[in-house]
Amino acid sequence: MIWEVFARKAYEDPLHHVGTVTESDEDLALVSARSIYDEQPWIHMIIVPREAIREAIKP
Amino acid sequence: MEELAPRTEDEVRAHLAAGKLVEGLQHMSPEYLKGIRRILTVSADTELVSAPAYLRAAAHAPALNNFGSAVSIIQDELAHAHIGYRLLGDLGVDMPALIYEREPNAFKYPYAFDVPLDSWYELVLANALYDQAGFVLLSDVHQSSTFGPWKRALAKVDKEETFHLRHGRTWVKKFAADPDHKVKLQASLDWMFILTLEWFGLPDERKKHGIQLEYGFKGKSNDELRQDWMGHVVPFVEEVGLHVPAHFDEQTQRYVIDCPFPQQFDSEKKAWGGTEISWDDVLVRWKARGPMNETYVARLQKGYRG
Amino acid sequence: MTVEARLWEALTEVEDPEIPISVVHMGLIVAISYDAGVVDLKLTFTAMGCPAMDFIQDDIRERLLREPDVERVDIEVVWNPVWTRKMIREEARGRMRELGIVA
Amino acid sequence: MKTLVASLADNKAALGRRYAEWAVSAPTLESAVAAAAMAQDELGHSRSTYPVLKGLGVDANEDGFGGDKRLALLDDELPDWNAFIAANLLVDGVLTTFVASCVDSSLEPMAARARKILQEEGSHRAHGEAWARRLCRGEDRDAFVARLRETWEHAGRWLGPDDDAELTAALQTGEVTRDGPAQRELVRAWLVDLLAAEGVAIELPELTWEGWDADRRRWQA
Repeated sequence: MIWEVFARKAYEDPLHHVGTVTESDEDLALVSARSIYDEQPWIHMIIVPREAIREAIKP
Repeated sequence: MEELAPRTEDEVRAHLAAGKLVEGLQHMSPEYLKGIRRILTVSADTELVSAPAYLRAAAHAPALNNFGSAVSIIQDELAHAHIGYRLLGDLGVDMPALIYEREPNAFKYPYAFDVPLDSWYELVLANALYDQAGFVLLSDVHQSSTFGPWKRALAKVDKEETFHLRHGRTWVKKFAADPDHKVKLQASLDWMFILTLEWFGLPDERKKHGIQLEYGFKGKSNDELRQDWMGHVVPFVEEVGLHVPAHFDEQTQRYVIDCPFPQQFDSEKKAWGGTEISWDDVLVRWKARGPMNETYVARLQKGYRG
Repeated sequence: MTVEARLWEALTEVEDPEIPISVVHMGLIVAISYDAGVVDLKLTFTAMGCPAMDFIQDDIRERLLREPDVERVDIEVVWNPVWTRKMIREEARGRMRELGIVA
Repeated sequence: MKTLVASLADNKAALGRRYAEWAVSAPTLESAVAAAAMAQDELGHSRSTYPVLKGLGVDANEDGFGGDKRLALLDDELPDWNAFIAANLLVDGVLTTFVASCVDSSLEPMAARARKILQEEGSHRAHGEAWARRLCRGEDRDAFVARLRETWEHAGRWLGPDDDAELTAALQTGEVTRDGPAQRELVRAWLVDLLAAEGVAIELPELTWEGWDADRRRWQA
């Protein structure tokens, strides 16, 4: 299962896409996202299952 | 490939000519897809195999915190490998099979990693030489790549490789200042320098880059990248009083290699034979892979294969 | 401006080698006191296993020694208070405002 | 308290090395990265604990390679991923439970570090628990449970017998605020509940004290 990872480094910044993690469960996906995307002292990070994404405008 | 990548080659050329980035399969042609998969695989495999190579050398860390710094570098390399593999996953490649079910000799990484790093000297030199090579290659991709998701992801790599270089250079400088350490450092540098020259592949006169440059998988040719790398490494090693068989030629404004190149190499003794060989001979050695290939891949696949 | 305030400001030029943000804005500087050429600095890290610990200490020392009235820098690594993400920017800013530095 | 703190530091150094080895062998790239991150945490905790020891007047080897007060289980590379997760749960779990019992320690340098260590251990626990659930649902379940039992033999004994002299003394001076049996029970109950939620009943072996080396806080069968 693929999870999209979003993060931001300041409250005034919007969340932006930083990458993905592949994990069958949520808890491991959370741990993995934190350890893989550690290039910034993020103040906020979220993960979203890719399958929950709906495209309103397609690229 | 045709099913996954719907565009024609002409459509891709027009897309790129308009200055647009390729964002996913929907923008790709079969040739583009094939090419980007190949270069992503080489990049991810190289980052991945550096992890067991560096771990082996980290056993020689002089103190616990130095071992910790090596593990931090290993973590970065694994996370960089992850970037390449996850992008391959989005391009229709079975990611777990690619990493964990491939045969050792199917991995695509520079031959240098097939030669074991056996000391802390060799670990820090690998940070200063190999990571510099990786940095040169990825900076080129970062600047020139037409594949948007990769280009953006490389911002992370840039920063972390800078830390690896600093780690390598700080230690090299420290060792070079001590006569006993310097002798050992130089001995390792002797085999590692020429092996890293090979990293950039066949010389331009032998290698057709055609589609790689045209589709923007890379921006510079092999020889240009080799020059870039020497431009970073040669002045540094000279500054700390070490020697390498290369110098800058004022007249041509290029680095010149001062030893037979390519050269016959004894991978067991980690020594250059001094005899010039042909690139065809090098290709035979590369294809056969070196001493650590199977060991490293077995280590990487251990937990998955059980 | 007090010497301490000037030292705080000087350290806004020192960045974590892995992260492009200064050690001050990162909230790693816990306290600075100055007396007769000697700086006593309390420093913490985001993680106990921070690989850049030595580099950060070297860079701090090097920067502070460039100040004309600094002859020696003593750095003590402390784990109390525990660093948290809240210390990034916001708290550092408050701290610098107290010292009369606009951050 | 001296032996406890020394052994805590030595075990964390050893656990860091064992985690690092599996950082290049984990079954997923995601867990490989997590193992590397956890290894650095452990090495950092170890390194930061040696100064506490120095404060207690023990001549600690600060480069961290000197100590040998570690579990016999950590002498060599962990044999498989099940053993890795068992150590992730139980070795890390026991040491963290001890650290949690030092948050209000009268030994101030230890109390200060304890809070930082606990902050970092949160993700180790999440990693261990999530993998435990995954292994309990897969075909590796029995092998995993066997590794847990084996690991408990070592980790469960680290706190010593119920009347452990070192821990009892530390309790009296307020250097530790929870006694050994209570700490051990916390870890045991947490593990049993974790597995029970997956429908797996685990019976942990009774701990006997032959082969217990109080000076090095380790047990050898």
